Amino acid sequence: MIRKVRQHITQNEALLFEESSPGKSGYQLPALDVPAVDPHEALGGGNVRDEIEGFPEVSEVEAIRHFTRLSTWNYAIDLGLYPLGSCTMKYNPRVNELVARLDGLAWAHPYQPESLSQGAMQVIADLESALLEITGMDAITLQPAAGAHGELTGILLVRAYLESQGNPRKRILVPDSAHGTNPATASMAGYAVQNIKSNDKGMMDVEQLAGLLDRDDAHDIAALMVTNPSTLGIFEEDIAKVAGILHSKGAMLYMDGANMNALVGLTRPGDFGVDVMHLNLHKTFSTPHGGGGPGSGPVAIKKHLEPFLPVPVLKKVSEAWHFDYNRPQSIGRVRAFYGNFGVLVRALAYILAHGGPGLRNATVDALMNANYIRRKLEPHYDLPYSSPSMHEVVFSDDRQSANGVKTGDLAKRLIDYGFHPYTVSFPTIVHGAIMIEPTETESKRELDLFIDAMISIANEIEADPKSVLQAPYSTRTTRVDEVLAARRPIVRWKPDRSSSQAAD
Amino acid sequence: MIRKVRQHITQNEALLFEESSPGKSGYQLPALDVPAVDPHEALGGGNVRDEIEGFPEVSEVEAIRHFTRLSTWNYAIDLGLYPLGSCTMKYNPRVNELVARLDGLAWAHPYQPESLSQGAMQVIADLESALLEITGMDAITLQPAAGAHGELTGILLVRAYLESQGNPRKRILVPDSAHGTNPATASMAGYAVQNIKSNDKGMMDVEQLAGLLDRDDAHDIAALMVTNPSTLGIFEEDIAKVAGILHSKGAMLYMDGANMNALVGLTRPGDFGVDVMHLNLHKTFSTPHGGGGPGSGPVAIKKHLEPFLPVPVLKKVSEAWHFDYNRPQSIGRVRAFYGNFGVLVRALAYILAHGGPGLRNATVDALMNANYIRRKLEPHYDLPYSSPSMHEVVFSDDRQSANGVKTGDLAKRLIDYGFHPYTVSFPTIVHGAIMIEPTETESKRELDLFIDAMISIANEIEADPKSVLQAPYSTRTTRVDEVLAARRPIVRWKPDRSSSQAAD
Amino acid sequence: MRYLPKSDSERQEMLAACGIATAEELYAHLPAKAKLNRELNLAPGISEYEIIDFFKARADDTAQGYASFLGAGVYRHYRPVLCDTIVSRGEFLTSYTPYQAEIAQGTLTAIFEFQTMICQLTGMDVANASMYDGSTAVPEAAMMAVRVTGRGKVLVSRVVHPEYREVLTTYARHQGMPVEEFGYHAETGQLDLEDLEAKLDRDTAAVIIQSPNFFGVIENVKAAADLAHKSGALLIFVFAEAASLGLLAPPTDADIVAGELQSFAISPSFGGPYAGIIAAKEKFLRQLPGRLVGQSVDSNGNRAFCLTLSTREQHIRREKATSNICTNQALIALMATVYMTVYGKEGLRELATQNLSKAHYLSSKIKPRFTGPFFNEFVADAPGSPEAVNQQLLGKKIIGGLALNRFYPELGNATLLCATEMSRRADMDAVAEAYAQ
Amino acid sequence: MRYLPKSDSERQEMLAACGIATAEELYAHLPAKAKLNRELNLAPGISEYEIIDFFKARADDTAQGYASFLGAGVYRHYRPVLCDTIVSRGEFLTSYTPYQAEIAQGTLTAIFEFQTMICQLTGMDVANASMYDGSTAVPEAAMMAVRVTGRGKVLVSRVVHPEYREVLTTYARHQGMPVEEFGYHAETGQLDLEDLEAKLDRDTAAVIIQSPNFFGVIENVKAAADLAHKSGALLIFVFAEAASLGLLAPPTDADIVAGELQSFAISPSFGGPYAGIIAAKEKFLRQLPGRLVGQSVDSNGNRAFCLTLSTREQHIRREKATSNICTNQALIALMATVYMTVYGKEGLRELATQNLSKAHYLSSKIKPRFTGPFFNEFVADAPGSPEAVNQQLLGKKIIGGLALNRFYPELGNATLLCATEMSRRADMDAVAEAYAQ
Ligand SMILES: Cc1ncc(COP(=O)(O)O)c(C=O)c1O
Ligand SMILES: Cc1ncc(COP(=O)(O)O)c(C=O)c1O
Repeated sequence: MIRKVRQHITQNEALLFEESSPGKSGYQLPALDVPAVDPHEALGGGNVRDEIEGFPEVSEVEAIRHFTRLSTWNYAIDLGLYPLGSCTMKYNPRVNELVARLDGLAWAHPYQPESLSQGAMQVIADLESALLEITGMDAITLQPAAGAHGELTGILLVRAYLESQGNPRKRILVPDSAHGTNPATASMAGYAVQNIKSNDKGMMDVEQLAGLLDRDDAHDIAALMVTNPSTLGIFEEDIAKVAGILHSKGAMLYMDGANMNALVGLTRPGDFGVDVMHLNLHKTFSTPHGGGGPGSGPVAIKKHLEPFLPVPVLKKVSEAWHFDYNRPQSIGRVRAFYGNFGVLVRALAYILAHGGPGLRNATVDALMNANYIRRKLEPHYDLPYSSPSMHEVVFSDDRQSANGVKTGDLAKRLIDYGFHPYTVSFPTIVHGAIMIEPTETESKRELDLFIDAMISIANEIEADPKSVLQAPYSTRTTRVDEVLAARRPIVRWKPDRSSSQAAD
Repeated sequence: MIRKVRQHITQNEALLFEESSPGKSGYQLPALDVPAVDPHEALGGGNVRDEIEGFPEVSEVEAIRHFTRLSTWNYAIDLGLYPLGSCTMKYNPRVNELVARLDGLAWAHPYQPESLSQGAMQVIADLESALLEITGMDAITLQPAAGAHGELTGILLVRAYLESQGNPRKRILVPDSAHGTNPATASMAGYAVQNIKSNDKGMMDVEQLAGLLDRDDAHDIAALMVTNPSTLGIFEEDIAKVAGILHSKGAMLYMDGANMNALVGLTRPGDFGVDVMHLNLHKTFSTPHGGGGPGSGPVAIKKHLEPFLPVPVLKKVSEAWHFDYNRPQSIGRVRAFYGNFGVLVRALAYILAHGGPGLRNATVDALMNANYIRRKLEPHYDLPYSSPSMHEVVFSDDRQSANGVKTGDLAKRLIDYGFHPYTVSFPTIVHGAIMIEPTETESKRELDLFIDAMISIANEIEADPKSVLQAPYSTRTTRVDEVLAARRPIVRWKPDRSSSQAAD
Repeated sequence: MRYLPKSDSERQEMLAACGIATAEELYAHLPAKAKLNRELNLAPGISEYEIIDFFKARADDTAQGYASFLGAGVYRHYRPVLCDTIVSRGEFLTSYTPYQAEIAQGTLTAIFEFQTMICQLTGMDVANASMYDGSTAVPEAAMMAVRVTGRGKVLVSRVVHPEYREVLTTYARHQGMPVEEFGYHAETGQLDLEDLEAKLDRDTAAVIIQSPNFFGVIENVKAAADLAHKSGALLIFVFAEAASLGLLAPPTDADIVAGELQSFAISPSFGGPYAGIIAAKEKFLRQLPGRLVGQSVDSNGNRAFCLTLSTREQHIRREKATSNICTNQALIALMATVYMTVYGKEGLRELATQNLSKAHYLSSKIKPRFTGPFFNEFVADAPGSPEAVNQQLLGKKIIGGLALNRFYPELGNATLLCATEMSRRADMDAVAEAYAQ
Repeated sequence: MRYLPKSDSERQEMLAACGIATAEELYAHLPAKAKLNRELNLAPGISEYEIIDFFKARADDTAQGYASFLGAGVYRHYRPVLCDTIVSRGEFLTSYTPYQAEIAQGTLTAIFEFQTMICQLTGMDVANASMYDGSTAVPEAAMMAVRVTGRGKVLVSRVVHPEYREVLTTYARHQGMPVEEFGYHAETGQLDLEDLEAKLDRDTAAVIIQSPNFFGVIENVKAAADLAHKSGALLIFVFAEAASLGLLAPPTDADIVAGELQSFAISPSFGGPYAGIIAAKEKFLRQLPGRLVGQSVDSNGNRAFCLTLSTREQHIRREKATSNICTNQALIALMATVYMTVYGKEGLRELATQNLSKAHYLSSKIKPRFTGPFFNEFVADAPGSPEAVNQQLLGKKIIGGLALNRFYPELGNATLLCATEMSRRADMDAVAEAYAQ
């Protein structure tokens, strides 16, 4: 029995281009208070474009309806549990949206005088110090725009540091459970990637690592990039030891902090040997994902990397905040201006709302929710690693794929039960991964409904596996042909040839 | 073929009370900056309540999800055509919401000093003068909270005026096509209601009226309340003549201005003999209906009624706005403070956006939309009155009820096609009325879809009338048993006896 | 024009479909004499940007940035962000009265919850979907009592909000419903039970009292109810400060409750829109004015809600309806519903206790004139004329209390001071200082 | 805590279900040495009201209420109300990357429209779903050119935004991608074609130019493209002022376009979040970095959209991906999509023409330093030091132009002045007056 959802009517909607007709418009500009300039005269005819062919022409009411209708086809945290593992889809407080839109912050120009930017700079400074306290690191940059961007920044810091020591080295070690951005980043920073295998506890294999670092070519290992807790939701118990081994060879320990929401208030990367790490403010600190972004990926570091931070660095000079550009060893800029400031505002608001003890409580609730799901689903789904789970739990589809139903199919069926699917097929070291991260902002009631749904699907697969393969059944758009999309890519609208001929 | 909508999944949601559990909460108050007072001590034990039994206990995330989920079960203008006749469901511009929330306006206390209220008073003054220009009347009060409230105010003005002439009189004439609020109002103002019949053009019967006013007892007729255009969407061609007849007997002409959106910029009640009228700002001037309110029902009058206006009256005294309470002949207050000010702000914003010529253009588009629908549906639905339509058109279900399908069933079927129904069974002088008001903010595209749907339903009724009777089929809630609701009224939630016992 | 979704060529097409050539033909039938043969004398339409500028200029010409100790029926309470978030959803904002239940379950469910919460708060059995505001709820409640009792007169306490009483008078005047006032006790500030008792008679349909009353003083509801009931009248309990219900005993001795919810997330907005309610004992259900949502089932047997008992209402009963009300304050009631949800059981109590504490901090520095217990406002005599002390406070960007001589000439220099959870200690100290002079 | 939807008794129930007695057991396995044995040294959580107060205080400590003539990559354009209305809908705001197409058609459809509009605006064939911003789009475009051409070096105009060039340098440094700059013409302010030609060689993968360039001057794109193409390099066209595309000829001669959409309803917000884009000729589709939405059908044959060509991306290709980008700027791109929809075909042109008119009004009073045609900003020499004239303007609550010596020491007292549709004539007159001294 599906208790979470029912079928309901939803408005269809054409593309904007199909709803346009010449002369409709949704805008009005104030009358010019200066003489109108003829573009052809001012710019020369060759610089002036013809009309923007095909561009929308709709009124305000059509615009609002268009996007409102589209919105109703989306699932969202505001509608229910969104258990995407690794993505930390937690509640996004609305007050954060309000404060980020306060005129004085929203309209602050990055080049306005520092004397007239102190409030905005104070926000940056406050967030910096809160994040340092949370991570136990020594210094931080808020410039990177997202996690992957933070990774690049962090690895460039490692590179610059090693270079300053005489040799940037060649290789970066990446566990096989790593997120795709880790190897992609290493490669963008000019490093070769060496994958390392996890042990049967789902953790880094310290022996193997020690072996690697004992070899003659170990001096070209620049760093290890490790996600902790790992993408299996497992805390790397030997992380401090690993740090020691790396450090003994002059290599650095990079921590992907995407899962920092499992650690806040319980343990600090700065206290277990991490040299450099990034945070995903849009995960741990609950800034809205917005259908894919924006994010923010601060990079926190230990003292020895500080000289290499991107410019500018915020600094207090005689009671006033000041941007310091005079940093000769800096890796340079990784982004224009000072980062995704509006996201920083939201993250700080989140931290202020929880406060120190509150952040820790949130972490504990996140752990509790994940372990509750683990306990309840363990009888029904294969759990490949039995190490303790932190904020997420990864099952495999082993038992279900025996009946021909894969994690991806199961996920689609979950939609019919009223839930956004978990993360499918990641991490890749688990065959047919079912990666579930509930976050702390889910009620017991919602978790119980989810657990019921997962169990019900497991039962369906026992009883009639075929029926699951066509899911979802209850969405206005049924299963989308992704193969077709990739084989014959259509990535923009074009006027229908027949109708455009008719119009000619 | 239903082109407008498809079925989609929607989240279910229990009542708040069913989601509560002790200790959950969605609020935090700032710490007290004064000593905490013990309520029992300050108030005496008998004045202090026990806990509010059954009251919600949910967190912020549950609250936002609850109301977001509920919202998805609603149809709304933002989702499509809402052709409720008489209700004028037009686009509600979002900028109006923004300006009504500006701190200086939203936080203005009605008793704050006038010197610190000039901006708010200016808004009232500007709206007053715009509405006077639009109606052609001499004076106005913005105090009434909605149309019906305006009616009461207007009729009380009539009464006070007549009283000042020596006799408040006894009867109010109300055409049979009138909205229910008209007779209900007359009765609340202490008048008897006399219904008068429309002629076969759907207009007031001037002969009959003249007859009535020629009779000996005509001196106890206080006023005629007429809606113009009438609820049939028909302009009362003889309105000026009717005014003349009434005036000759010392009676007043009250105009229900609910349909003023058909007249703005084309003709003015003040120019065709109306003594007193109300406006529905939430209709003609597009303030959001919000699921049933709030509204605003200003009453505009001719000079002779001015002394009787509710207090206070806005007045300019040496360059500053001032509320005048010194009005000995006033009917008194009809509402605390100065009316639904926030609604007034929105109405003024609407008027500013359109401007003079723009308001007229909007009226013309409204007329065009109604007449377009009339033309297209005339072959399929019975049109009881052939007089020209203004902003709405009223069909009857004559042809469909021959097949056993009534206007109410047809309306439910329209839901399956993705539209909110028209107004059902009103005005009552049309048997099985189908009252359609598109408003000017509908595109041709949307109207064509509606017309197709109406024609398609007419065809369904020809082919298989039974199939329509169970509609709607596509909503998560199917046809609701209204008879049961009225027979065994349950108007509040109570804890389930069985479960509350279990909890004991 | 940006709100009109049509191009000129579409207009031409549609006119052609209507069989006419020009838009003017659409209203050619209007009587020539009635036609307006000129443009409206209003400025041309302006852009969104200019509209915002226009109203910003108006907003700047108000008391923006002032602290305030005004209450008197309109209270400054913090408005949780969620309230606007929810009412701004187009599905709530731009829908109509939920007559078509199948596509209005969102609104209907929320109103059902609203009605329930109002019952829980007031201790009544049933509540309607909203009235315009507190001031109009009072005469509607009185008319209800007249219908129920078959009697004609109402007695109203002089410490019911003066503007509510004025509205009552306006409504009552032409309905053969005499309204008589009874006094208050000069020492306690509570209603004068003796005066009430003296004025009660066999024609009294209802006794109307407010608590906390206009002086902020908490009434002895039971005593008033007993007197009313003894002579066969109903007790109508009025509240203007809904936040008080978080802490004060619910008026279970009353028969009808008429109230104002402005305190629940509804911004002062220069006097409106607010939301009123009427709640009552179960047996008066069919005499309630206004809309009611009831629980039912749909054809699949699922719980569903719909408007109900509409045979009370004007659109069915016309001149015999319980009221002429049609449009009510639905969206505002929804705002209040969200507010009550966010604060919840514990929150409303803590909120009320904070209000109590703030007001009593202030009263520890400024002596109240009356001895009766009070919630978040109280009467205090200004050191000289209220205007003088208030003028002085304005200099500190503080709006002081309401001068009461406007409504109660006998009170001389008395002012009504209100403190809520938003009142800051420093501002209260400043007020105290001004009163100490 | 209001964001945590659990009561303590529910917590106990859940722990019991997990077979443990206390919450501490959930993390008992953490290495003892790593455990934080104290509370975080951060203040206790505060209320919503205090959060707003906190940020209002910060907001008040900025340039609130100042007119501004700063541009330089961040432009003050009016933001239609609809943009926030739409992005505030929870369905857009709180959803993730649309990997599950069946319940993400809202986001997917909007991105598909976004990609289309970017193509229409730029004259390119394909566009991605967004990059972090303009500055990071530039190195990504350069890396793309390197992949396409198999060559290593890029040439970048010195009048590309200085901070974009700095980012390019950071990215390029460790990828064996030499970056060389070429100059500008001291009189016209346009790129120096001769210098470009001289520096182009067989290893040049791309020539990067910006128009309007950092001086606001419009470049001769075709001439640069011809030179680049002659030596087998691609032309990368960069734009920082998207509003210019409403009026200026689209860069159809370019091979890749990298741009910044901040002008489209995205508030300056002290530098971000903004949204970058990369668009290109069809043949480079598979070398695009970032997400792409493609059209397909669902199992009922209805048009449907999904993320596509993800074999380019890091989550599939890992170290061989076209970029490491994962999270992008989806919501900001949606904001820009709404903006482009509201203004539409006519509106963007009128908007651009107003910008042009305003800037040319200003330039009629303050002589531009360069002779090249410009859109809404231009370089002008301050009468003395830029700091002095700006200090003087601050006194009138006006933020003047950007002093260029920071990036171009050779330009002495030159400043970059920008006027948009929001610049008022009176403020421009005040600036002109300051410059006239
Ligand atoms: C473990 C991990 N690392 C890195 C990233 C990349 O972060 P972002 O998407 O912010 O670039 C993610 C996000 O999906 C992640 O889950
Ligand atoms: C013709 C007519 N008159 C009066 C009214 C009552 O107006 P309100 O609902 O604002 O009280 C209405 C509204 O439905 C109406 O349509």
